[in-house]
Amino acid sequence: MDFTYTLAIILLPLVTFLTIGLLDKSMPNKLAGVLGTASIGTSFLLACYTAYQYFFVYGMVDGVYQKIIAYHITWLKFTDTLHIDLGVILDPISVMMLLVVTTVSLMVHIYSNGYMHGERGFNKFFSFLSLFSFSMLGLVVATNLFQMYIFWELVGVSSFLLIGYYYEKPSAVAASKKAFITTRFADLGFLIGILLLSWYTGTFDFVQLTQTSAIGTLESPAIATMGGISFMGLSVISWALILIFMGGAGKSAMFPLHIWLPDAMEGPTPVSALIHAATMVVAGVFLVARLFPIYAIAAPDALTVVMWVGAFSSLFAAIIACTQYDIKRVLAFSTMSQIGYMMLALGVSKYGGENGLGFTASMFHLTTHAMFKALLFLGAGSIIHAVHSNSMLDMGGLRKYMPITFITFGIAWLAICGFPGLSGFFSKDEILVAAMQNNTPVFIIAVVVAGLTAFYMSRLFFSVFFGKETKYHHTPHESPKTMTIPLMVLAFFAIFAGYIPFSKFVTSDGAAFATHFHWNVAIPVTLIAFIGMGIAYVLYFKESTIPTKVTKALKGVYTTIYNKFYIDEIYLFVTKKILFNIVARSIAWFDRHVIDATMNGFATVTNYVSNSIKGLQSGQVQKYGLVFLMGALTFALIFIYLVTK
Amino acid sequence: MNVIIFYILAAVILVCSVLTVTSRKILRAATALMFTLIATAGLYFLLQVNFLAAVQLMIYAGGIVVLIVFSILLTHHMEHQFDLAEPKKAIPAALAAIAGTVICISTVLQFDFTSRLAEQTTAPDVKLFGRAFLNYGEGGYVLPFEVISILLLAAMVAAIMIAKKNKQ
Amino acid sequence: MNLHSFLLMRHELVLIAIMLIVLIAELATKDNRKSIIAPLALVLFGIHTVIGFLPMESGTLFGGMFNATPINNIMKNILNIGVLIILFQTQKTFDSELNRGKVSEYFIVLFSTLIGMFYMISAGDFLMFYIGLEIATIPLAALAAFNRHENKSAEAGIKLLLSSTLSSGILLYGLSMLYAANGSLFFTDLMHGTYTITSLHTLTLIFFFAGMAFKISLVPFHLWAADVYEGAPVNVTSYLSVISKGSAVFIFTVVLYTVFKNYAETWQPMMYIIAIFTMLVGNLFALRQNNLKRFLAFSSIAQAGFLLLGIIAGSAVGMATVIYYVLVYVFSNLAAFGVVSMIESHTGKTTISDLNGFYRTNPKLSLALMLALFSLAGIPPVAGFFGKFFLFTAVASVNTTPYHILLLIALLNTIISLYYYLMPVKAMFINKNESPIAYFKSDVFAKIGLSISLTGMVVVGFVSSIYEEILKFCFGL
Amino acid sequence: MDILSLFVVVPILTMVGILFTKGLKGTRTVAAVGMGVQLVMAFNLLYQYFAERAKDTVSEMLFRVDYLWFESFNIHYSVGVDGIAVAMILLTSIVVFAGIFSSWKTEDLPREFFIALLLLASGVFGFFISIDLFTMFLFYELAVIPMYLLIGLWGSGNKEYSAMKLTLMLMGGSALLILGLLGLYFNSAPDGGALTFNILEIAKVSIPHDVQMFFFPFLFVGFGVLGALFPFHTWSPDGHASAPTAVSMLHAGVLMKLGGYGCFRVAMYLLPDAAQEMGWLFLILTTVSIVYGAFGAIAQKDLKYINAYSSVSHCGMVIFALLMMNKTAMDGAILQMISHGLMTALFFALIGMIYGRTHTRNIYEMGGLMRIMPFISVAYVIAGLASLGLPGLSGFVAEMTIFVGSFQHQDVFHRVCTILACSAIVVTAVYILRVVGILLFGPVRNKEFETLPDAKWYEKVSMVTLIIAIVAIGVAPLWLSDMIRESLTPIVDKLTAAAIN
Amino acid sequence: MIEGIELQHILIVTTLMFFIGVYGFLVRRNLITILMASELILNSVSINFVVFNKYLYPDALQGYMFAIFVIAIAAAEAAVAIAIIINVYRRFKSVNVENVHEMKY
Repeated sequence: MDFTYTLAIILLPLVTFLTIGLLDKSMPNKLAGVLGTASIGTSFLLACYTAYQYFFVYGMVDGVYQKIIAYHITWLKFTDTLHIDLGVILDPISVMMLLVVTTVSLMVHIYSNGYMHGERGFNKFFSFLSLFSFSMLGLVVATNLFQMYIFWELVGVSSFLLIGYYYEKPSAVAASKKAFITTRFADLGFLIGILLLSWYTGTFDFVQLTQTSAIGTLESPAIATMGGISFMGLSVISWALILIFMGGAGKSAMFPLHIWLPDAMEGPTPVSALIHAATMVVAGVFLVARLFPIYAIAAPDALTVVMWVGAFSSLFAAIIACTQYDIKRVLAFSTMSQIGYMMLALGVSKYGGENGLGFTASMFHLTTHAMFKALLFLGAGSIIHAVHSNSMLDMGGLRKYMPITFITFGIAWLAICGFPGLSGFFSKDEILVAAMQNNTPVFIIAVVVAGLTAFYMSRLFFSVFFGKETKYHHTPHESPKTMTIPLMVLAFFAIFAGYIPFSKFVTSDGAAFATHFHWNVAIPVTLIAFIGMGIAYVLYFKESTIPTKVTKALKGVYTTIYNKFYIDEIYLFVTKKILFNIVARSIAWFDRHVIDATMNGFATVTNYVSNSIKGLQSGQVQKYGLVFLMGALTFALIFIYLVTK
Repeated sequence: MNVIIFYILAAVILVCSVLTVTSRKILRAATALMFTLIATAGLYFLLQVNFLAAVQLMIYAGGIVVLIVFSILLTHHMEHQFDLAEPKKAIPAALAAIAGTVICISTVLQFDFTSRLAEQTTAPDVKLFGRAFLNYGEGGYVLPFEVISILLLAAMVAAIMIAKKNKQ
Repeated sequence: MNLHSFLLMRHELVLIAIMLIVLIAELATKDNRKSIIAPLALVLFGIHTVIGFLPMESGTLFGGMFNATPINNIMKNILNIGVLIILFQTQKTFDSELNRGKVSEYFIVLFSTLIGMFYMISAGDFLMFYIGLEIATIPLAALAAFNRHENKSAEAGIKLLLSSTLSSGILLYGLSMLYAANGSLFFTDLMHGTYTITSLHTLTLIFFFAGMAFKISLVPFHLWAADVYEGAPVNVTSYLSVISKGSAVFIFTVVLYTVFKNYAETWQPMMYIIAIFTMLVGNLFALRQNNLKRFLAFSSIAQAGFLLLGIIAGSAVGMATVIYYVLVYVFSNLAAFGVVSMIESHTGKTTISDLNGFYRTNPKLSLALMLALFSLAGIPPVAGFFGKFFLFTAVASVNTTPYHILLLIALLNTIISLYYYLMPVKAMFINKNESPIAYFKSDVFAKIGLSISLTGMVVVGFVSSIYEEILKFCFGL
Repeated sequence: MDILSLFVVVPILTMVGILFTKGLKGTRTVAAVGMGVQLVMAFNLLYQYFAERAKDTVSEMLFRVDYLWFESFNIHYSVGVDGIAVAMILLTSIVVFAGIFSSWKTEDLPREFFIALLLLASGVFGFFISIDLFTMFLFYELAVIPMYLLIGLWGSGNKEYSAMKLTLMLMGGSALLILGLLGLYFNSAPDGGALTFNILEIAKVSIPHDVQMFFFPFLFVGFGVLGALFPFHTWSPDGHASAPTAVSMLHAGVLMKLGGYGCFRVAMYLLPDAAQEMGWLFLILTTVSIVYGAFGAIAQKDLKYINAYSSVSHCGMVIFALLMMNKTAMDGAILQMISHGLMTALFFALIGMIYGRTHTRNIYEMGGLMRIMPFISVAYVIAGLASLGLPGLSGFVAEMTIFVGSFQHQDVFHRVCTILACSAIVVTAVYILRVVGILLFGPVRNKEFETLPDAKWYEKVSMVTLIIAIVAIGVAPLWLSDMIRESLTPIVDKLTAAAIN
Repeated sequence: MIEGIELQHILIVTTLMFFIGVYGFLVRRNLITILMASELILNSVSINFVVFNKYLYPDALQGYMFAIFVIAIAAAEAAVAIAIIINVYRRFKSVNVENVHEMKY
């Protein structure tokens, strides 16, 4: 089967980007919107077709989903073995991601037609969206580490451009900068990881790297070698993978590289939905999943790191989310928390068969999360569109004004809380099962997070749609069709995505296995979620003074949490005070006043000497004669009497 | 006899030389110079190079000293007494001169002249000089003789050029 | 004596003839017709220059006192070209009231010094050498004092004369000892004589060296140069700094390479030290000058230091590079002096700061001066680059560490020199000036002179056969 | 006239043509036409080169032409190009072409300006086509010296000081070079035979070890000064800051590349043993250079200073990669030269345009330019992104090749240095985004700027030319990379052989 | 050759004379006296030549000739020198060498 056509999925957005980007203002807004949407729509259809072809027709050989290289060219050669190829790999996770990305992207495109209507940079926005779609699609189909790195950077820059979309707003500029630099820093780790890995293995290629033998070991001998070399207590392969994970952690906003994500909410809401909720931020998860065989088989230490980082981030973000008032920030922390969940799931997973439940769960949750979180964001966008504010304090009782938004948002809320029957319920359940089977502390954290998630999401939901009656300047109204249709579509997915038998398609080793529903996990966790929702109901469903009281009672703790544990401030201190003020300034000073001064010093010394010997040329001819004589005599003295032959 | 004459001449040369460079009256210095030059001519006579002695007397003692005296007359009041050389200037100069003397004399004395002393044949007479001046072959000096005339011409013209006043 | 001998001496003889013709012309013309003398001298000298290039055999005359060799001939031709350029530049000088009465004297004295140099170059013994040297010096002092109405000119004259007296005294003392030690003053005898080198020999070498170093203005024997260059009329300065120095460098090299061949172990280290000091002192003083002539004086001192790099190599290549550099230097320095003299004769301005904004009013002259300075600094595409590079090649050819260090010092000195060579360029092109030197129309002779210099500066570099031709006749230790 | 010499002749003819023009209009037209022809020729050369290589021509240098010049010194006018030289020529043609358009409005002494600019260009072209060290050096100097007038006369700010400093430091470098070159020359025939300046000939002999050790630092530092090797880079910030736009472009874009080019083509190729032995020392310097330059750029306020320090960092990376002495890293180094040449030229062109409008280069006095002059701003963002190594633009290709190549080094020390060097990508992002954030984004800080015009057509030509080149390399680097890699074979082979000894 | 007088003795005399001349040259203020000192220098040298010729190489005339030419040149030099000195006197109204230093540094 020739899968070359999959190239079109990726290239269509690129062409769109170039077309809209280059024509820019000479293209009518409407046309740009339609073009963008149409192109991603086509991509979406192609992705669906691909998925069908892959999962149901050609992908499975001998009961195992194959990795199919649909297309590849050598883009840049480093050495005979090391070269960057650009290509399309089709395997369960990439096909799954193709679907997720195109779906969400399409929804966001449609939504944006309404949301961004009348904006000055409407065309620019669409071209950037296309750029992002292109980059993200390129990332997920990457055949090798370096291609991934390339598109990794490209999604980074798209994210930068889109966060900074309102470039005249200083906070947006700052946020975009922060996002880019933080992820860039993480990418440094990624890059070094790649270098380290490739130095030993001599390849970037995923297929070669992750090739496993029948008995579940890696075929690459170099990786075994790397496992044998120890550096500071960890094997080199672990180091390499931890470094690579650092890149993933940066993109996926894992602690402590998460600081950019809340600020990234400065971007237009559709962007938040697409990039900072559904797709780009899960790239880290995808990266770990992509290299999962190595993590699981050769570098369990690295995988443990992944697990703990995931678990901690998940808890950390959930706690912060409980205190935030900005609707998008709550969602942002929620995203971080959920991605932590996915990481955690990967971390507790093993390779192969049912042991790979965590892997499957993680991918499953990735998919469902993409749907309901995109929905949440788009819903939030719809709300913001109506209220012209991001603050939950400015909202309340919106259910009356915006019924569609209310219902779809409600579905998403239930999905994320793990309400039985909705998508989140199933994916979360699998994660919890995987955690329980492998690591009890992590399982406990996961359960707590589940409860917290239910709490803060309910807090959000109640205070926006119920709660106090707020006086609005303009009566909020439901958003236009272009915005509500995507909401409805996504709501559909949020409900039913959970019913996909994921373990049939996406598994750690490509072989399908059956999952069982674990009531012993599902029931208690669901109960905990209900408790969370219940508390939120009590506190926020109606106007209540309890939250204020609680806040007052726990003042110190609350402030700390509200300020996100002051992580931002620590970063600010390190970057502004230390790196900028101390390091950079002193280097600049050193350069001017030491190195440059030394160079100028040569000139100064020359001038000084020139000035101090001017007396030699006194104008007195007799002195000249004296010097003459002395010169001759000195040479006579030297060469007759001092230099012995 | 010769020895005594030599030492007298040497004494005159040295004393008058010193006077030439130290005398505070310029005419006195010129006179001392003249005596030095004459004593030199005497030395040449002693060495039996009569032609040279004659040249020395004519050109040096006769020509140059007269020239110098003329110029003195043109530029000086006779009574004018020079100040003594200030030590700042004299001491380094004296030291340099002494050093030079020491170096040169010691170098000269180190050299083995004795083995090179030649048998004396005839003393060079005017005829010999005359032949040499007009000979253009081996051992002839017609070329420098002619060339020096260019110098003299040039010197003359040069002196005129500097001294000459504009016509108008 | 026969016709053949005359042909061998044709440079000198023709020049003497020209001298006489000028003298006769002076006597034969009326006062109001005197203005033809300068062009006459120029034309005659032009003919002389052309004659110089006619093929010539080599030979020895007057019992070895006069050598006519191809390399001597080349050197004389080089000097001829230089003098020709100077004559072009000189024409304008005689328009002024002050100088009109002294035209023929000027040329007679000038030509006589050139004759002196020629005899010095061709000298086969130290007597001719010394006479030539003195002819080339004493009348020059008079030329330096040519501007009777200027204190500086008189001062220059007396300084040159007195300094040269002391120097030739010391030189003579050395020569007398040389005679004592070796029994002859003929170069060939001295070269082939067998003797062990005693301290007296060394003394003669050092005194000879000092005497020549004076002529070439090497540190510490250079102090007269700047004052004289500054005070003398500009054309005399260019003559002094180019022709006089060039001829002295040549004969210095020849004598060192022949007569003092066996003393190389002494004079090479000596030259090593002197070269370093010369470059350094010349440069350090040049840095601080504002007067253009004085500036060029110090620059030419430093240039002399660079020339030593070629001599010190002690090889045919060394000698060839020295002569080649002299040729380059003739064109470059004369171009620089040419512009300076035009500026001085038209405006009376002589300092670098007067040049501010000069390019805006006189672009062509500025460019010429810039190229000349670039050539002196050794910057392509003008010939100075080739000249300097070859000198460096010569010194590097010794290929031992001390010589590499010497080369390095020389190279660092080129940086200092570049700094000050750029100063006039900066003044002309970059500095702003409310009232720059106004545009003036230079006389046609000066223009021709300048064009010859500039053409030479370009051609000498790129046409490799010039260097190869010189090298063919050079010799090493 | 052979295909290579034309690269020197055409600029000279253009200069002659300019002599016959009057006024800015004629001058710039002639210059633009001349350099347009040059650009076409460069592409033709590229085409010819590939055609020749396709014919399996294996000689190291193609299109060889050789005339004996100074017989006794065995100096030849000898030209020839390999893939690297072709690439550099291409780069130069593009930058010069863009530079001409950037100086479209040189009102003051336009003829002189363009002549000096073209002189510089012909020097650079000559340098890249030369095989003979003497001619190479001649062209090198020829390229450096017009800088003095270009900066001093048409520059801004403390231009006299900067021009002098730049000239003297660069000439200082070339002074060291002369020693090195002569050292090479006089050891070019250790077994007797004719001494030679020909690079290919010298490469064939093995120069004694101690000789190599003595001369290598001179050659390397000599070229390194022009390549902004720490700590000899200080001419660069001042020089760039004071230079007029086109000169900054050419200087940073092309002239500084002469340094890097010389480092490997002469110093390392001809003295491989010394390169291997002393490489570590310079490696430390360049590693410092990379990080130091980047940090230095963060603290600057002046746009040109920022770019100058960034150049120090980027050019440091060039030499850094060269010192890794394997094919990939060196390939990266050359790609980096090209990439840096293009993007820094673009940067300087843009800075020139911005400065020409706002009359300030202090980033804190500007802001929100994106709204006022979107074309320029977008171009600036592209240049910035190229600079911080965004895939799809040339910087990424170069940097990644360097990092991967450098990391291939067997020695741990070298790999540690590589990791340190990698960290520059973060710092680069910081200073680029800082500028973009302050300068282009945010509200318009100065109300007077509201009415400033966007790019004119000639400015667009300049920008678009460069951007196309940057994108072309960024998107399709393989042909270039392969061309360079192939040509590196003899050099790397020699270095490898030296490493084994 | 002077019977009973060694060459070295004469040389000591001439060398002393030479350096007396040099001393005078370096110390005296009056230009004319400086000129005189320089005559001493030249004179001592020409004695040297004569003596060497006489004592060591009597077969040829080189030394004598050199001495003659030295004398001639000294005369020419003196002539030019005096012309210049007179000129200096006119310009500076003095023949004190220390006043003649308009140009320096």
